[in-house]
Amino acid sequence: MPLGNELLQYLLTGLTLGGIYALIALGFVTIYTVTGHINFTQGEFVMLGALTSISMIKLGLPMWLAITVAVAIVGIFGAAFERVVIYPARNSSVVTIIIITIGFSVAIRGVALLLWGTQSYPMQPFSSGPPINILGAIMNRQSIWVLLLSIVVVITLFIFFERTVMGKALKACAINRLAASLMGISPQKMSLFCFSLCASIGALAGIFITPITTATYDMGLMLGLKGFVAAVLGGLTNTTGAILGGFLLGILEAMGAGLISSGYKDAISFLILLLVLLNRPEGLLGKPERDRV
Amino acid sequence: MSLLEIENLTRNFGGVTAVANMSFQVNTGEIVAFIGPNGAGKTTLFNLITGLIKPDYGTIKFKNIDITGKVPEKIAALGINRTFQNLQLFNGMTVVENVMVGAHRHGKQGLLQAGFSFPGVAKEERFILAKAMEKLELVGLTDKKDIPVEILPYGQQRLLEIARAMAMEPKMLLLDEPAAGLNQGETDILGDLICKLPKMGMTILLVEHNMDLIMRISHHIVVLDHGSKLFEGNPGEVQNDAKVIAAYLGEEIV
Amino acid sequence: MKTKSTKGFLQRNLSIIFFIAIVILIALLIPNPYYLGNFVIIGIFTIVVVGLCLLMGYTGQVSLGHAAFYGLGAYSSALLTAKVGFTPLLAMVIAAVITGIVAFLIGIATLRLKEHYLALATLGSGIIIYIFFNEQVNITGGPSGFSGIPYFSFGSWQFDTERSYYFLVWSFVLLAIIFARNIVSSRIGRALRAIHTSEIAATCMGIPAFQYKVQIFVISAIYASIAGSLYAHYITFMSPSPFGFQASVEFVLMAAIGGLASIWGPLFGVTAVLFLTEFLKTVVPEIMPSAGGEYEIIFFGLILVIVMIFMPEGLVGGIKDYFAKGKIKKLAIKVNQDLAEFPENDLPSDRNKGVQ
Amino acid sequence: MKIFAKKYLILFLSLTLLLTITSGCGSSDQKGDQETYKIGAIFDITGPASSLGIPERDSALLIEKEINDRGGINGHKIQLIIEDNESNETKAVQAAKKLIEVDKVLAIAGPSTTGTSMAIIDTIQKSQIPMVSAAAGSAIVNPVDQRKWVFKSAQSDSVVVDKLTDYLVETKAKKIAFLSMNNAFGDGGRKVFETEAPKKGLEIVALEKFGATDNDMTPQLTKIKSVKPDAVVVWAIPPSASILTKNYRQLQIDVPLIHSHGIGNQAFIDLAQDAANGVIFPVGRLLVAESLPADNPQKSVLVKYAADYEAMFKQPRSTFGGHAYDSISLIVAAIEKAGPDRIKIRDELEKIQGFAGISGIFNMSPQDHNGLQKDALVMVKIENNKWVVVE
Repeated sequence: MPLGNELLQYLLTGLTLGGIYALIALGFVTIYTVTGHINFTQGEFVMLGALTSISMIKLGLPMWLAITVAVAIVGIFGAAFERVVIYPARNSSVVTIIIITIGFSVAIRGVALLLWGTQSYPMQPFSSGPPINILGAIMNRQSIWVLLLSIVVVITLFIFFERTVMGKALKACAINRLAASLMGISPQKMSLFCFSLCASIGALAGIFITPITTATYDMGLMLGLKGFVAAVLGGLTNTTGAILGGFLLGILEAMGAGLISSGYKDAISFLILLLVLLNRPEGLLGKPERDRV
Repeated sequence: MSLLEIENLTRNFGGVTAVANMSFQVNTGEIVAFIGPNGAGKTTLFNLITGLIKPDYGTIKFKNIDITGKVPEKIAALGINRTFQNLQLFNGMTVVENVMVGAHRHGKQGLLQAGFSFPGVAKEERFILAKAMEKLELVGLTDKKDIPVEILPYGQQRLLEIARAMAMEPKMLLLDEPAAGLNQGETDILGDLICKLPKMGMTILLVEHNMDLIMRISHHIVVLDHGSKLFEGNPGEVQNDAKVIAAYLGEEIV
Repeated sequence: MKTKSTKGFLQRNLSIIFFIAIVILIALLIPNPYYLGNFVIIGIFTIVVVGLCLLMGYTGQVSLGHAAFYGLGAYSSALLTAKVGFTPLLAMVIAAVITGIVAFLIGIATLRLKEHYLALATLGSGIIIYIFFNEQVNITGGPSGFSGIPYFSFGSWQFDTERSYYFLVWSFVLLAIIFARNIVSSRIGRALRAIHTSEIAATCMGIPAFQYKVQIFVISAIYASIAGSLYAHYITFMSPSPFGFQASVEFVLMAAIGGLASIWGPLFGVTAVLFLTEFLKTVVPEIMPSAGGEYEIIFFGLILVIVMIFMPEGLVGGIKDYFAKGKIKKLAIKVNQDLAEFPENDLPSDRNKGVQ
Repeated sequence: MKIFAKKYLILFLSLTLLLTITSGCGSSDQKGDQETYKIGAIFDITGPASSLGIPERDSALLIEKEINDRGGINGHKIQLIIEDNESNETKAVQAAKKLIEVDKVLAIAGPSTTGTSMAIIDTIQKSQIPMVSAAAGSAIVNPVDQRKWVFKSAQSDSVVVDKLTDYLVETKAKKIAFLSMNNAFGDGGRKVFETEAPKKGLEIVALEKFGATDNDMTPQLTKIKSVKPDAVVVWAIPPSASILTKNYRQLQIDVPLIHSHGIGNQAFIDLAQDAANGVIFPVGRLLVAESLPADNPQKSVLVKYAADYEAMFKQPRSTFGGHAYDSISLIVAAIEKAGPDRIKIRDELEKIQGFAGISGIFNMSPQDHNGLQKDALVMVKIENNKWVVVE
């Protein structure tokens, strides 16, 4: 295989991985902008989406219904999580909230272990057929679904934030929580809605990636971590940034593994991440936060 | 002789010029007030002098040393300290601990000496405590020394910030709206306190909206508008200047 | 709340004396070496977490990469003793120096970042070091690891029983706590807390905030390194897996559970977390005979969440709050009475909540 | 001052509470039936290696029941004390210490993985207690003079490499690309393969790694594809082994894909689905038990274990479960001759000859604490999602 083809292959693989990370990063970013919290449970929403849909399919539901039901269940779960866990602690410090979300994700993993055991579950790809050949490089069909989903989610979020009342209210909360509440927007309701929304996005992501990655009870840990990295890389406050961060991370990983060293691939991407952060402490597309006196 | 010399100081924030080509001098022992409407660049000027932000252009000289663009702690080390418009007390510490932080520079012992509890550490600690208590006495907060700073009333928090800044024993002290939120009684106490400071070897730069206070205590007034110096003079001159009255005093004075 | 010089030596060190008494008491009361072994692990983790609390609780800088420093200490000690033939004590010192240098380099690069960005940067650095342990097969043995690490010894004095190791580790814990306490109650400690609440105000007071942050980062890495050395000579087998990202998160959890801004917090945090795990392991199967490991994980997570919701300052903070509440209330009432002279004034406000 | 005192009161109370908890634990474990032989077991029941640990725990429960049903060892019931090390080395050491110091077991079966097994060797050697690991790494029992108390039941990776390279030589593959999972299992395989393969005239043209939680191995495979090997050898366990196999088929690499014994369970096929077809790997005879000739000495043991296991746990058989079953069988066989004496049990373990287990016929010796040779393995090919012996 000539080098050009190889590079193209790494790029395509990077896009697949990037699509996965970007979808998860979106959840982090949306919650962070609206509520100011970093939600380490995001990875578990992904896992819950994947495993719930698999169970629904096993129950005999058609694919589309299984997906809808799973997304709805995880969405409701996200809302419940906000009400029971985040709401009582909403005024705590950054570290406290992080610990709470980590703690809760441990508990969710335990529940998943109880329900689904330790084995991995496969899922049929959404469309069958051989992988697609692009100039000699290969991309499997499910990756295209993942890419499509991330594009659709970004566009939907954009329209939602820019064109709907609800979205504008969320955005107002993101800009200034106090002012928003003075305008009659309840930040608490917005937070509730936002968690539910992001849980659903996470669930969708989980369902779309399972045909590629298979699903296990502990898949959320690594995915959540990579999603967090992508989100921060992109700037934490910017949905476009999340997508960019996700793809960048995916491509770095694929290129690192292919061109330099498969053992060091994560080290390479983290090193580049550090270099980015040192030059742009607010992430790629984040606004520089200035301390005001 | 002049303690602080500012020349052609300029700072933009994304298209908005907060401080434009400003020059002035401050002499040792003076109380200099900066007045002007909101957005005139007063706090930006303080932030530039204390190194919290860097100027785009121009120089700041303190005691004839160029301090332009130096980091805040280096500038502080030369003897400049300040208070903040939005109070920046160290919550979670007691009143006296806050002032002891102000006296930080009077200590020499480092992290390792402290960790291994070298003999000098305790002695130094007593010295710092004494300094802090001395300043607390000046602002009349001695009896509150062990109270957590968060529960102190607002007016006393303002005084405490001044005490903390004084604990460093700076050559120049920048007070950013020290009377904001104070009632008349507290403002009077504050005014008396500020008047005493030059005698202790401090030069005072003051940003304030309370005109009565300014007219009472300042030796020299700089009027700012849209980042530039509009007028400069003693209180009497400022009160009688037509430009100043038109731009500022006319509407604001109560 | 108290100033050092006003108290007598005994009073000042009452907690330390109490601590020593408890350590000895535990050794006397627990004849079974296995249970004493649990306390060895608690001690080792406590040292890491005390260092982490200095960094996180007092200085307000998050680190999600401390397991890597713990690992650097462990690997350096293990390699220097097993492959080069140094004595454990010398190896421990060299390990601390190596870790300190690495932490210094990471610190000057990353400590200008804030909050989540700093968390990510430390996490990344930690993972890079972890990958290094995995990949440098010729040096570290790679994922398979290596054994043959000698037990800790001072000259001819071998620490090869659980009991002797228990005392060794807890002596280090004692030193770690005393050192941390000395820092915290000093001028430097106040400066660190000042940096935590308002870095801007701190620098304006002439505190070299960045320099102090780097220093405390290095110190806390050295804490982790020493704990790592103790771990290496206790387990006597070295492989990368205990030093990954999950371990870093666990350290942060233990620190937060105990109470970040407290010198005694780590002791409670580590003990609570480790005992909770053991406790759930014994109790859960008795209540629900059919239960497997799943329930333990669920309960563990939930208890963590509940503690953090109801005691956001951790166990020590929570207990302290419980007793301090009354005192603060009384103080507040008194202060408000003083205020009555100026009726129009506002009450204690949160206007100074700090930097936006 | 009052607060001060109260603070210490709290400190004191909580610490005494803590003490009572621990000392309580200490005393409750002292009693126990004198008649019962206690055998310890440590498996990776939770954590990343749980796909090994769970069938191992289940198999251990199966054999415990079997032996007690037939009246125990020389009239003594056995009691298994199973510890979960959470796939964590520190926990493995603690578990070993607990079994030795608190439960005072006669011998220890497990742990499941090379990493956790290696971690407890020092403890085992120092406490002088026989241990039969269920993991693959040959380093667990070698060098044997430093591993007096350590035995293992799974085929060593050196044995597996021996079998696998024989197959490669037979099929006239010369240039080999090698991929391994980045953990102790993959690393162990890589080390042996790197040293042994060249001795049989094989050339390693690529060495790549991937993480246990990686989602896509296409980059590594793309690189391998570009060097045009004659065969690709992979050392991994599912799910990453399955994902890799899928990626392999997607990239349309047309040389044989050879896996290690790490994919010896149904999970691999379930996850890789059709991509699994055509995969060849060396493995013990458990997977193909029913199709063995009737005169095979292992057949009856294999068929019985597979049937009992599948009936009792409603799960497909797993070679890992077989390793745990062997570990305990070997210990029980030794206790039968030696009685409740750790030193004698060790001596008897070393003398075991011609013992038909799940993983092969064990012939232990002072030089070989695994006792298996490459004849314990067969090359198996996956066809139509079923295992078929390659001859």
